[in-house]
Amino acid sequence: MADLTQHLFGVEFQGPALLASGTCGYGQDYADLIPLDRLGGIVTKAVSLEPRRGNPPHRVSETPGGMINAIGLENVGLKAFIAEKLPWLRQNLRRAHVFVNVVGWTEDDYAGVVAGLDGENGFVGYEINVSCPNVKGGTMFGTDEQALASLVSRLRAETERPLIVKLTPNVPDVCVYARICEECGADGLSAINTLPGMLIDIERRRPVIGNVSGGVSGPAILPMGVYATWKAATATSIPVMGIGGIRDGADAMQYILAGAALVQVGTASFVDPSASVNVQQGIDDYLDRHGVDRLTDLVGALELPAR
Amino acid sequence: MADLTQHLFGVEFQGPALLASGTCGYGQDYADLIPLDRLGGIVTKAVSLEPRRGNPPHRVSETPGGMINAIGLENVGLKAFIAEKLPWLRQNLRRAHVFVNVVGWTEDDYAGVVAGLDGENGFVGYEINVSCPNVKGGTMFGTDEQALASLVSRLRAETERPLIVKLTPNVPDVCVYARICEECGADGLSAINTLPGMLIDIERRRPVIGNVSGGVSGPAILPMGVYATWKAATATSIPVMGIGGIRDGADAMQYILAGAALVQVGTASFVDPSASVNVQQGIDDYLDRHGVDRLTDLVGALELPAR
Amino acid sequence: MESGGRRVIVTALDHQRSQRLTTGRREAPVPQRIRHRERASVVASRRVAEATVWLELESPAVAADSRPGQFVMLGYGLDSPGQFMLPRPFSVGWRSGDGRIGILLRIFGGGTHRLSTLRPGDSLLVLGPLGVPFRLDERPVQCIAGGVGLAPFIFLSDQATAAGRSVRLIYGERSGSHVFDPELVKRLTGMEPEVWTEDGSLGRQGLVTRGMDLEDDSILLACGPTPMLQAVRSLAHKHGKPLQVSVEEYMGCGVGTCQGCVVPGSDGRWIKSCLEGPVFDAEDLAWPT
Amino acid sequence: MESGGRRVIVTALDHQRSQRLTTGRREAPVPQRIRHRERASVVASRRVAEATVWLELESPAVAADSRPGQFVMLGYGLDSPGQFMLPRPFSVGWRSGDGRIGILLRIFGGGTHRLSTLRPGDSLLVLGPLGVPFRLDERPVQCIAGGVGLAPFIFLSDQATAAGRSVRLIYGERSGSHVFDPELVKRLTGMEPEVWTEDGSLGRQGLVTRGMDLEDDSILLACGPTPMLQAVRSLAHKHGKPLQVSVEEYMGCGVGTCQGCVVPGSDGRWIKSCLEGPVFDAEDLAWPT
Ligand SMILES: Cc1cc2nc3c(=O)[nH]c(=O)nc-3n(C[C@H](O)[C@H](O)[C@H](O)COP(=O)(O)OP(=O)(O)OC[C@H]3O[C@@H](n4cnc5c(N)ncnc54)[C@H](O)[C@@H]3O)c2cc1C
Ligand SMILES: Cc1cc2nc3c(=O)[nH]c(=O)nc-3n(C[C@H](O)[C@H](O)[C@H](O)COP(=O)(O)OP(=O)(O)OC[C@H]3O[C@@H](n4cnc5c(N)ncnc54)[C@H](O)[C@@H]3O)c2cc1C
Ligand SMILES: Cc1cc2nc3c(=O)[nH]c(=O)nc-3n(C[C@H](O)[C@H](O)[C@H](O)COP(=O)(O)O)c2cc1C
Ligand SMILES: Cc1cc2nc3c(=O)[nH]c(=O)nc-3n(C[C@H](O)[C@H](O)[C@H](O)COP(=O)(O)O)c2cc1C
Ligand code: FES
Ligand code: FES
Repeated sequence: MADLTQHLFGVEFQGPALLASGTCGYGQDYADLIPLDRLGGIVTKAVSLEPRRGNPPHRVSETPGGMINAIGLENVGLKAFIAEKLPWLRQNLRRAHVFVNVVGWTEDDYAGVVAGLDGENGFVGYEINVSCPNVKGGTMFGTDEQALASLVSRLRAETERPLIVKLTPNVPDVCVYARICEECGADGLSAINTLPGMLIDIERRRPVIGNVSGGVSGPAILPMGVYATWKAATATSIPVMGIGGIRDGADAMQYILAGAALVQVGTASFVDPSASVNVQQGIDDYLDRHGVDRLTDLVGALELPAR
Repeated sequence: MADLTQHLFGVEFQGPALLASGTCGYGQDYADLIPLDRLGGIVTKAVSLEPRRGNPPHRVSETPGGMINAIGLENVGLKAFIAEKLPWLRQNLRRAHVFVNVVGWTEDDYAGVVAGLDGENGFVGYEINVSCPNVKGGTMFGTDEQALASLVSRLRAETERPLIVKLTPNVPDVCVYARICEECGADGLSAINTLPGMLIDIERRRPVIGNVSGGVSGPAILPMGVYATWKAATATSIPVMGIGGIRDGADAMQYILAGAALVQVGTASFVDPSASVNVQQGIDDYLDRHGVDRLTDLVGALELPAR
Repeated sequence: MESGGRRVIVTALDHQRSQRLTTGRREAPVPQRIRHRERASVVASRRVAEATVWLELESPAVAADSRPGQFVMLGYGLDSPGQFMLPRPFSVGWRSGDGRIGILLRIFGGGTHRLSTLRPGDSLLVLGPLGVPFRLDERPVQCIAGGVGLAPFIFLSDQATAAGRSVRLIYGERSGSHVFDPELVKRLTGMEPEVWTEDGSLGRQGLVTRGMDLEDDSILLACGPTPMLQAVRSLAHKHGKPLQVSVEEYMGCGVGTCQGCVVPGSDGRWIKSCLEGPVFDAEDLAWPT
Repeated sequence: MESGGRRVIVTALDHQRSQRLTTGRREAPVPQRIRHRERASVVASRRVAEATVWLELESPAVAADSRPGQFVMLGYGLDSPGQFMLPRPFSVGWRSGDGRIGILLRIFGGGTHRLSTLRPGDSLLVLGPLGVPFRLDERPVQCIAGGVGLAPFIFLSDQATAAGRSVRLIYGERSGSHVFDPELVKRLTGMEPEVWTEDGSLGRQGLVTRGMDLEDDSILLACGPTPMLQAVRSLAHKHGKPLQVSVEEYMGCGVGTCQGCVVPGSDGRWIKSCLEGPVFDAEDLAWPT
């Protein structure tokens, strides 16, 4: 039983595993299946200023070693989130920390959500989704250096709460964008969001996904996620949440050794709702097996070959 | 038995399947295992001006649904390629077409290889590798709009032979780079090269790959490849070779419907050397099953949902 | 860790929705929703028709709480050496008195192909029971089944006949080779299905809709391919007959968290079919006109 | 399509290299290289030690042309509903008179775990025989095996004893629970292995290198973990004894096309171990000093 606790973003995390945005709704629908409050935390489905209807079906399908999705950021919108979702999170998650995933199509959209939420209780901070590839232009902020810098600075001015920017892997060099976020005042980074992809139904000769293209997630993207996490962690000095294809403690340890302080579990929860809980347990077991007392001893403990 | 032939790049292809660069050496080592000359063609391992030693081991490893490699562009170099490899290709491949994959670290490197090869026989044209993620700066040309434009224009001036540029998926929008290639005189495009990734040996706490990071290939990247192919094909009017995770005729048909005139088979050949031959056969079977007479009828025949 | 039978009250939303899921008359209050995550072992796997397998799983918790129309997500979990596979949704096709559930599985693509190769002793991860069941009252029932859409009606007929309720089971397939052995259906349900095949190679020749009685005072329940559901619905609509349909949409989680499984509602919103379905009052959905 | 037994002459390079692969004396000319792609079915799969399985495959073409020290790539091919898996390299561990090959498989990670679950009747895709075999002459042979490095020496001993050649088989494992049943080895090879275990729980206690005779006029052949190979090599080097080692490096294709499997040569170049190895004259490789 090693020490998994970490002090990050001004709070104590009892464990390193969180549920990834869009794969756990607003928590409630997993509450009867797993002990949510044992996790490090959860990241909500994206919240936008206005409710969004989302994309037509099919919205999800399996791909080799993973899945593709194009939900289209369907969500209840800021007002309903505060009225209907936040109260449940506030009442039911006492030790697991809540981050609100924020999405928008203009700086004002993002700023509006942050401003509207900032006074509420029941969540710790924000994960800014600048990289959802599912909606036209959705990748803009995450792949445009100026737009990203301006957005992060603007949001930094709006809130004292932890501000975590979720990076897209879909750029030549993640380090550039990671540094911009740090310089503009982000408290942390998440890496990675889905990779853009497309599947074709060869019998109907049409895209499988109603939105034509979607975002690829799951084990298939694990090496891309580990690499982006390693780059982001070495390029900056702020905490990184590692995301992408994590199924178990061994996968999570790759991210942690690469420099992730926390990890998020997404697609794996669809295969087994207990995945996140098992990931956290598996990390604990790894530490015990290797006689390591504190998780923090291994964050970024990767050794590089002599060059 | 549908008609698989296509006239592209000034030659006739008997079938749409080629072996992808780096996965078939210079052809010879597959000659006893598969009927190479039945394929559309092969793309050689990268050829650079000088011989290259390549990266230390481990150079390859499996990843979920795919593999990662960092060979480091080890190759015999221009001179030895002409002296030792080209003669075998010339003698043994009479109907399968040979493309030489060209790599370099400066414009002059690339130009030197093209100039040095242009007078030789035994190959049809060049596939310009501007996107190998394995070598420091290796992605530069493929992700830098100016550098790419300048390189393609320079090579266009060096040769009359078919010039195919192999795109990297590792950019926000493949269309931008595809258009640059077309405008600067490229005759065709290949999409995609590997996606950058990293694997960590959690027992040794070191990267699995000697080069630390590598390129991810195989079925895991199929949706990314189909998407990039669709974007490149719709953004330009030059032929596209679809690459990424193709295992069988069904996978290949996704690329063809997305707009690929030809497909390349890489990692799948490691699982079964006959993969490329079976891909070509599988496409033939699909056409027969659907009563389509000519392969060309289905290139880019994807229907999009009404918006 | 197995989360076993932790119980939760259905959310208000589910409750209202289930209330609306009536077939015209007032109902007994909706029972609590119970979902289990259970490791199940394959007890039997029999090829029962062309590309069709009957699976029996030892899954006591799911068996105990399932009701006809509900479904399970079937998969390998994460600790198998095999391939990563998203779980696949399947109707609960039957349950035994002693903790087994039956799945009528037809090979469609990669996942169902893989599941069709399961052998006795193999282990699966089962999530269920999921979704909203068919809602019955005192009226007689006509079940219209297309292909493996038969599955939920085997379960339903078994319970109905046990309860002495009058049920008609109208079952259509493309051809006789696809028909799930009527003898086995009889053994499982105690009743004879009325078999229709498009090519007439078994039972009566024609589309299953030909077998429907639109004049009686029964409730119509339909499960099968979307074109069939559309045909059934337009007939029911024309004759003002109450109809519940079980729909199929691609699913990610099966439990309401991913928003992957939406179908268009008559009120213009996207409805999660894994949570508010798969069984719907036909008139709550939007249909092509 | 099966490319069956199409025959090709070894490339000049392989030929020179094999010529250099002598152990000091002149040799018979190198035979032609023959490689097959063959669908093979599992005949038997027996757990023979801790985390260790003995697989027998019906693979007649590969069996017919294999020589001790050569290896095969074992995988599922591309048409199985199961997971994508790169094939894995395994030494040919034995062959029967009637077309079977034996593989001594130890569970290491995901792939070997999956292969260890194979059952009789399952089908595999086999590529082989691959690489360069051990090269023998009239001199007696000492085989030094670490762990499943025993595999090629079962094959070699079987042939050697049949040919009336004198062979010593020195076999080390961490502990007795890992030792491949000496009785079975005897049945397969007609000879007794000299067993060493690090913890002394079976056979003699100590590292396998303790069993080597460095004074006689034998050839040393070694196969096992790299640290063991290094120890054997430094002893052989010190005593000027000829040594051939079989090395292990991660492989992509196994047939020479991907350049994935390189090991450092004494001449400073990277050598493809799938084509010029896996068996090398120890002095052709670079060793840590
Ligand atoms: C509520 C519900 C109950 C079902 N009950 C049964 C049953 O009792 N017996 C039975 O044989 N089948 C049933 N199905 C259909 C079954 O889930 C699909 O045939 C199966 O998911 C196809 O997977 P595949 O890998 O073989 O097909 P592929 O096309 O290879 O699957 C690719 C992706 O498409 C999805 N997909 C493809 N077709 C369907 C479909 N019709 N419905 C949902 N997802 C699909 C898969 O889940 C996967 O994500 C049911 C579906 C739903 C939604
Ligand atoms: C020429 C040769 C002969 C071999 N003969 C045998 C034998 O007779 N019996 C036996 O049990 N094992 C043998 N091995 C080792 C065996 O190939 C590895 O144990 C196996 O590949 C590990 O795969 P994995 O998925 O279990 O391990 P993982 O670590 O999960 O595999 C991940 C990746 O690493 C590679 N890898 C990991 N360890 C090794 C290794 N030691 N050698 C090569 N690749 C590795 C795998 O191929 C895969 O690409 C041999 C290896 C070589 C090169
Ligand atoms: C169905 C689905 C919906 C998602 N929705 C969001 C979202 O709203 N906001 C966001 O930032 N990421 C979203 N993601 C991305 C995940 O949070 C995660 O970054 C990605 O799936 C990679 O992790 P995984 O491989 O563990 O799933 C979504 C992913 C999936 C599969
Ligand atoms: C071992 C290996 C070596 C490769 N070497 C090259 C290369 O030299 N030049 C190049 O353009 N692409 C190279 N590639 C990329 C492939 O040509 C192909 O673009 C990629 O692997 C995706 O296709 P696949 O999924 O079918 O393997 C290499 C790929 C692998 C696996
Ligand atoms: S399948 Fe995930 S919400 Fe319905
Ligand atoms: S494994 Fe591909 S060249 Fe050796």
